[in-house]
Amino acid sequence: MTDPVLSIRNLKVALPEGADRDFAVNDVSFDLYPGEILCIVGESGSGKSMSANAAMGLLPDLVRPVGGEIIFEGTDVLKLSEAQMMKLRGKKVAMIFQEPMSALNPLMRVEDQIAEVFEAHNLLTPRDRAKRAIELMTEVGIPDPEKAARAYPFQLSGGQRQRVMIAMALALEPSILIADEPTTALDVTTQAQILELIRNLQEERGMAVMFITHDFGVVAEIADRVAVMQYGKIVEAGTADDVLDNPQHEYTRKLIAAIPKLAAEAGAAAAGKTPILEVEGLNKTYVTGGSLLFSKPRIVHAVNNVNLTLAEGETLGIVGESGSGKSSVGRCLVRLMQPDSGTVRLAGHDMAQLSGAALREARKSIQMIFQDPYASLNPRSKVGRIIAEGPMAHGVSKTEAYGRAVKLLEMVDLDALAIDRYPHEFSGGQRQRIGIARALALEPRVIIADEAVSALDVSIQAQVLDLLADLKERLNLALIFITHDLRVAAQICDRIAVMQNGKVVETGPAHAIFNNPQSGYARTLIEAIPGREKELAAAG
Amino acid sequence: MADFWNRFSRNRGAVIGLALLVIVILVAVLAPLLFPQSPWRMVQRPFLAPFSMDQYPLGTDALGRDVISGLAYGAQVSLLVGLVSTVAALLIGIPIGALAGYFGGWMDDALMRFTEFFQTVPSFALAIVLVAIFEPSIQSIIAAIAIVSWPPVARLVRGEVLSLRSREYVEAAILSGQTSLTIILRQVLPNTISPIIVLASLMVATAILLESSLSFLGLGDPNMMSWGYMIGAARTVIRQAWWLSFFPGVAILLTVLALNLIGEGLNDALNPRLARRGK
Amino acid sequence: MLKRLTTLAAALLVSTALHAEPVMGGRANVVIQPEPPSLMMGLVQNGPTQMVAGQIYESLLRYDEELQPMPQLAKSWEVSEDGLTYTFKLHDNVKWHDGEPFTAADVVFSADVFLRETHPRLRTSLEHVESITAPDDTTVVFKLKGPFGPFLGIFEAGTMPMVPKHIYEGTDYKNNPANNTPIGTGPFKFTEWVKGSHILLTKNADYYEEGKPYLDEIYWHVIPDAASRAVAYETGVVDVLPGGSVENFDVQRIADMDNTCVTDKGWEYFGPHSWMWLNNREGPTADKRFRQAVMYAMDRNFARDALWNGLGKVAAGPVSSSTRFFTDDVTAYDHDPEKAKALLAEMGYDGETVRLLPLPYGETWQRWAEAVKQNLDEVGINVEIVSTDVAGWNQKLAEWDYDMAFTYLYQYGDPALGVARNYISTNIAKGSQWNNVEGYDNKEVDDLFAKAAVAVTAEERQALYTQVQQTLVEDVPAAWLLELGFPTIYRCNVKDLVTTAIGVNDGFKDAYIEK
Amino acid sequence: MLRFILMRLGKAAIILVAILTLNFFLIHAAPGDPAAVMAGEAGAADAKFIAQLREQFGLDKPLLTQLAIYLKGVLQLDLGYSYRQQMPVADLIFSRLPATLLLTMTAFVISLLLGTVAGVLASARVGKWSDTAISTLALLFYATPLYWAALMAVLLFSVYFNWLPGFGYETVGANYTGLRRVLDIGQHLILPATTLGLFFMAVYMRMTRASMLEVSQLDFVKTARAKGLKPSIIQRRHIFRNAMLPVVTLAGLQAGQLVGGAVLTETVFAWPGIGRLMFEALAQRDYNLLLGVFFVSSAMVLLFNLITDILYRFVDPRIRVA
Repeated sequence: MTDPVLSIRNLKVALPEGADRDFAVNDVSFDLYPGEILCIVGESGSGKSMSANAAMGLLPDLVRPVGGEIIFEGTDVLKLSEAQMMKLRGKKVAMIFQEPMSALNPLMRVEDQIAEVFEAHNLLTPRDRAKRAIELMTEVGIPDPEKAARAYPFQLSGGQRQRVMIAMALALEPSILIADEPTTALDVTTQAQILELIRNLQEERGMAVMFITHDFGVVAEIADRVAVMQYGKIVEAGTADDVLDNPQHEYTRKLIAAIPKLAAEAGAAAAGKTPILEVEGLNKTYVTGGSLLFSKPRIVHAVNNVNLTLAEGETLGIVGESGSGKSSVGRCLVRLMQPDSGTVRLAGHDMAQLSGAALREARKSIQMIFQDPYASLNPRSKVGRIIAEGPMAHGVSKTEAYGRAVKLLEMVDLDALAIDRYPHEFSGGQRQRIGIARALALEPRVIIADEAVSALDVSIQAQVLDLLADLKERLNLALIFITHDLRVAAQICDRIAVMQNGKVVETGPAHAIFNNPQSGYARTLIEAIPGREKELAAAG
Repeated sequence: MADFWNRFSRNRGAVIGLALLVIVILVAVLAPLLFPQSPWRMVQRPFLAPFSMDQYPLGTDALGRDVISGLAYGAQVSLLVGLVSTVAALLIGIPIGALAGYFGGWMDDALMRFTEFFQTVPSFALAIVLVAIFEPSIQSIIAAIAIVSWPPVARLVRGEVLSLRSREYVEAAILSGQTSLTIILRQVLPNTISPIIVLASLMVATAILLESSLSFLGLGDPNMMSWGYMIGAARTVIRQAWWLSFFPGVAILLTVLALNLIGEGLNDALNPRLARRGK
Repeated sequence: MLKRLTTLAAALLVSTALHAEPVMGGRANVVIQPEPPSLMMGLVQNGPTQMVAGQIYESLLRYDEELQPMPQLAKSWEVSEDGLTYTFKLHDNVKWHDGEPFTAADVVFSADVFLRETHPRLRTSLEHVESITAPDDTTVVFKLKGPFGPFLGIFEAGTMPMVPKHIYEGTDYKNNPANNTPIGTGPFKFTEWVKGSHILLTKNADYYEEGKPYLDEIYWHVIPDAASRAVAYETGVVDVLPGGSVENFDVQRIADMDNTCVTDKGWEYFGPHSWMWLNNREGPTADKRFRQAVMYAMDRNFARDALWNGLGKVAAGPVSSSTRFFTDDVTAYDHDPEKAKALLAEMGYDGETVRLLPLPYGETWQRWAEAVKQNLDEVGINVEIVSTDVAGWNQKLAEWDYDMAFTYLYQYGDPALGVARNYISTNIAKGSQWNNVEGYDNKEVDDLFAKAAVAVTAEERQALYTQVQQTLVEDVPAAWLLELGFPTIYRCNVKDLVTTAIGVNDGFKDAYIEK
Repeated sequence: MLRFILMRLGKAAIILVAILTLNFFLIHAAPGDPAAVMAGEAGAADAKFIAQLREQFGLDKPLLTQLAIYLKGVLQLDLGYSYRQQMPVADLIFSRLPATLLLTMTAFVISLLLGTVAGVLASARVGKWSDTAISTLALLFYATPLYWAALMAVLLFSVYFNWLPGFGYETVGANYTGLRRVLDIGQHLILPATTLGLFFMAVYMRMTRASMLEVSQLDFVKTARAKGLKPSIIQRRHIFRNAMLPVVTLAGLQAGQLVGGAVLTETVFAWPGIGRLMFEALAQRDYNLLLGVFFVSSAMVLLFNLITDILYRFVDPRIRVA
């Protein structure tokens, strides 16, 4: 093998005082070779971004390297002056980030931001810079690059912005590209495109890519080699195939096991069971930005004539990318949003027509679990009250409601003592359990889980999904599971509805959809799932 | 609480501010003990220079009244007006902001037009008109200050409520069958407290400045010795008696400074956004 | 305080020092405060208007510091034996500023037509007049319905200004465009008025008194801030600060400057007299003993020394000492808190709070109210100061909604013009703040004032007014404070500025600036 | 853009009418009768004379009729007649307006310029002594009563050192012309404009500093650094421009406060502007004049807000295009 372009030796990066541990990166060593993609994988807080940032000299304030070295072209970049680092950045080592919206200056045109890279290193004339900018944008596959060059970042889509970032990073043909979770904020189909782009560019130019991600699917898709990090240390490293197929470290094994498997089982057919929820002709349009006299409003058809049925004890997945209207459907069902038309029959009542006390009463039967474990619990209420509030609002006495809360906490595997504590004392996964307990407090028959595990790390995700499946069985709940993550849907759902642009484009049993999607969009969606090919290959 | 105090005391300015404010409060509370005679009493010859008589260390004014006693009683007025008018402004601003933010739609429109309207009229000019119309008295001054200073509260609360309203725990509360009033009072408003406390501490400072400006223009309560009044009364004699306007001005400056420093400290302590920056 | 008074006295001496030969030319820079609403003195007669327009408009007479009439537009006059016919001989070479001749017809028009409609104070006096006629161009005859003692005192420029008949006859007086460019007969002509900045008057070269005026122009500076006006004098921007231009606290400092003279003369015609209205109708102030206690409780000498620079006098009673028929043969109320307390104890004052309205005319008055409040506090009277602006103050007085209220009014040289109005019971009427606001009702006083006004000889009038003053001072319907001394401050090389009973108001006719 | 301006103008018009109506009723609720004040000025007044004045000026008409007359007049840019000053209100205000505009605009420019420059300097030297000095100064200015600062400035620079004139708009009676007059006015302007701008200078300092620091934490600044750009360019092109957005918003709000503050400054410095005119009008219960000043100052505020909004659209493409 050739010499590494970047060699990290015993790197130690210290966290400021008062952080949960002393070192973000603790005695980490790895090499990056030309022409390879090295994935650094880990859950949030594992310190996976820090070594990359250290290589760029872009660590956050108060976080500094305290030991080890980062050798690039024979010198330790940790010892370089800021001026020397400036020469390196952009030219030799380039970087792209997770959130392409905030990574671009909102007030500058895209071409100017690309041209700045040349300016920073005193290359080309201003006119040539603009020309190169457009060439680069063409290269990274931005449609109509002349027009896009004149645009401001907010006028581009998320995928296009990330392409702009990539164009910028590639401008000076650096030998190393550091990609810090570059696809996490993107929809799955866009993610697939960007991954392909990075892969292609890397191959064409023979760059070394350090790719930081939390998603083993992505790793499977793109990595040549993998380093797995936990608590600031590398616990396992090796070629992608070795690590994925034959993980050695317990932590790696756990992580990989927690990934929802795509193979949806041909579960018990729900047909024949009594439907508990029937949705017919549901419509919702948003009107934005109009005013009485002066401007034309923009109309978005968020939910477009949606029909669904949910049988007792069944789990229905609603999947789609952002903006597909999947969340709007969920919110219309519980009347957090007022549908324009359509019926939502829940155990005989039309939810869409109720109001006031009748609505409050009907809602007891249909509850919701939310996405964000931090935003879904009132930070100023104790857990006991959070759970007991619902029953109390419906006339249950305080003692009884708190008694029930204790039982519910036990049911979601939390200590009963939790009732006297505040939400911030719990971890994300625990909070999500509290959220589930709250939803169960009113003894609903239908639960809508809106991206209920999307914000959780993969290992926690698996636990929560198991809990949901278990509860569903025990309490005979019907579940509507709204998610953008097809793997999750595949694992938990009996049936799946695929949504695009407000419409349901395909419904059917989960295994049917995954194995034999009928609509073109469903097929694209499923093919874009990272790591799918590898998994299928492995499954043989 | 200990955590709060930790974060607060990490801001050196805030601790200085708190110390200053405690002194001002002590002086205000102890004024009747320290200076049993009325601050209006003509105790010495007019225009006694400061530091010339131990008994009247800051000298006397145009009528021979004790300046330091006036400062002590003035602290009472400043703090009283600052506090009460801020509370009054909160009582106007919070409900308006909460209703507008929570219910949105036409109610938001109507209430925000109303708020905007009060923001458009130059506030100090409006305060002058109001005090003049109600005739200067402690009540009219407090009312006027409250009336011109509630819009920022309403806007802040509206903004907070607007973002909290779509918070998932509020939606959960809706689904659990709680009424709008319960949700506003128990789920939403308690979570707006931190920014309101910060704003309120700054509003007390602004109110003290406003009261002193009104008194300076002769629109103070004529039966209460206030710092603004002292400066206003001293303006015409500034050439022969600089100390008459100098000391009350320093008193206002220090009190307002103290409140601003405390406001910043509270902001650091209650708003963990900055605290998180290091991670 | 003694030192301050001596320097002031010295300054007063200088002002009346030797007369030298007048110098021609120069400009007087004078403060005018507040900016007058209009200079058309026939329509507007407030203080600043009189001060500026008094150089433009004239009346038939002027008055010296003893209130004795002197010639002005009338070069001589006669009064008939029965006191009913007044005949004036006019100068015959007088021209209006626009060149038109001034004649007796203008006098008849001004007094009988124009001012009868527009001048509320003169209108009352003219009710005694039966006819005004002009037998020829230079003679005017006023015939009275009955004797009216103060009649010869109403021919002052601000009371009866002559307005040009050829401009105003038959027009809508208030909206006549000529109001913006006043035309009079006086020693100075209107030239320019930049609102918010200045008014410029220039010498009337055709003035009928040979050689006068001496100055080329008068530049009236509008400087709305009292402290700024003081600075304007100190920095030499202005040379004359008429009474009331600067806060009283500033007077001493300015008076100490080089080449600076101060006089409190020139107000004799007005006799500004200050007192507190005491509401005689209700509350503690309805009790005579309470009102007397107020008089004893107040330290009026302190107020004069601390607030008024020792200028002016402690008022003996309702009549100013500069007004005719004054007497000091009345009960004296010295500062005596013990006596006040005794009186309060005797009446059984229960500590009921009394409301005190200060006069909203600036710092001095505010301080004065604070000092009085403190005086009263010290004898056990609870006082609450009610702060209000000019309009609110007017309204509260007019509606009798007060317990005690500061005020000061002019006396116009004669008790019949400026004193009786505040004490006679026929003048009790809501809606005005210049009548018998306190609600004092005493038939004896009514009769005495009525008789004194129409008595023909001065001796008769003196006897009646002495009696009235004694009765009033005993009853204390109002708490008299000070005869105000308004200091006119000017550079000592400005000569002969204050020589008459209205001082600066018609003083520039004679003034000159020594080089 | 045009549609946006029209929309904002329409909204402003509605707010103005509302302000006028409210002011009208507020001020009429006040004690005191303008006729009585005028009668008082005339020396003596009986009820008959007051009634005559009241009739003459339409004060005897029903309140709603008076309001209707007033609003109709305002539509024709006739702000009524000042009974006390005997001049049309519009003339009075417009004769005083230039002085106020000069004062407030100068104060505005001084505060904005010095404030942002100092804020940028402080943010570039966080934690160093120059930052501490600037931040402390800002804190002090922020807490200083405007009128007191004005008085102390007069005491120090005008009375003690005698460097600058302490009152007025120009040297009265000097009758300067041309450049000398400009210089003279400039000299008179320094103290009032600086003291009036002091508070907002502090606000701009603090806000610029905080905003610069906040923006410098944003991702795109990291992107810019990753490009290898020089810190000075990052500071200017990326941080400063973005940090100015909240400052621009604030600048629009400042306009309203300046007009209010002008009442104090103009009082202390005897500056012949509408701030002082307002106070005079109030003391004299000159209803029409007071309403007029309110109208004009509110209109000024609305105009400033409009300018800010347009400016904001200019600097922030997100709002311009959306």
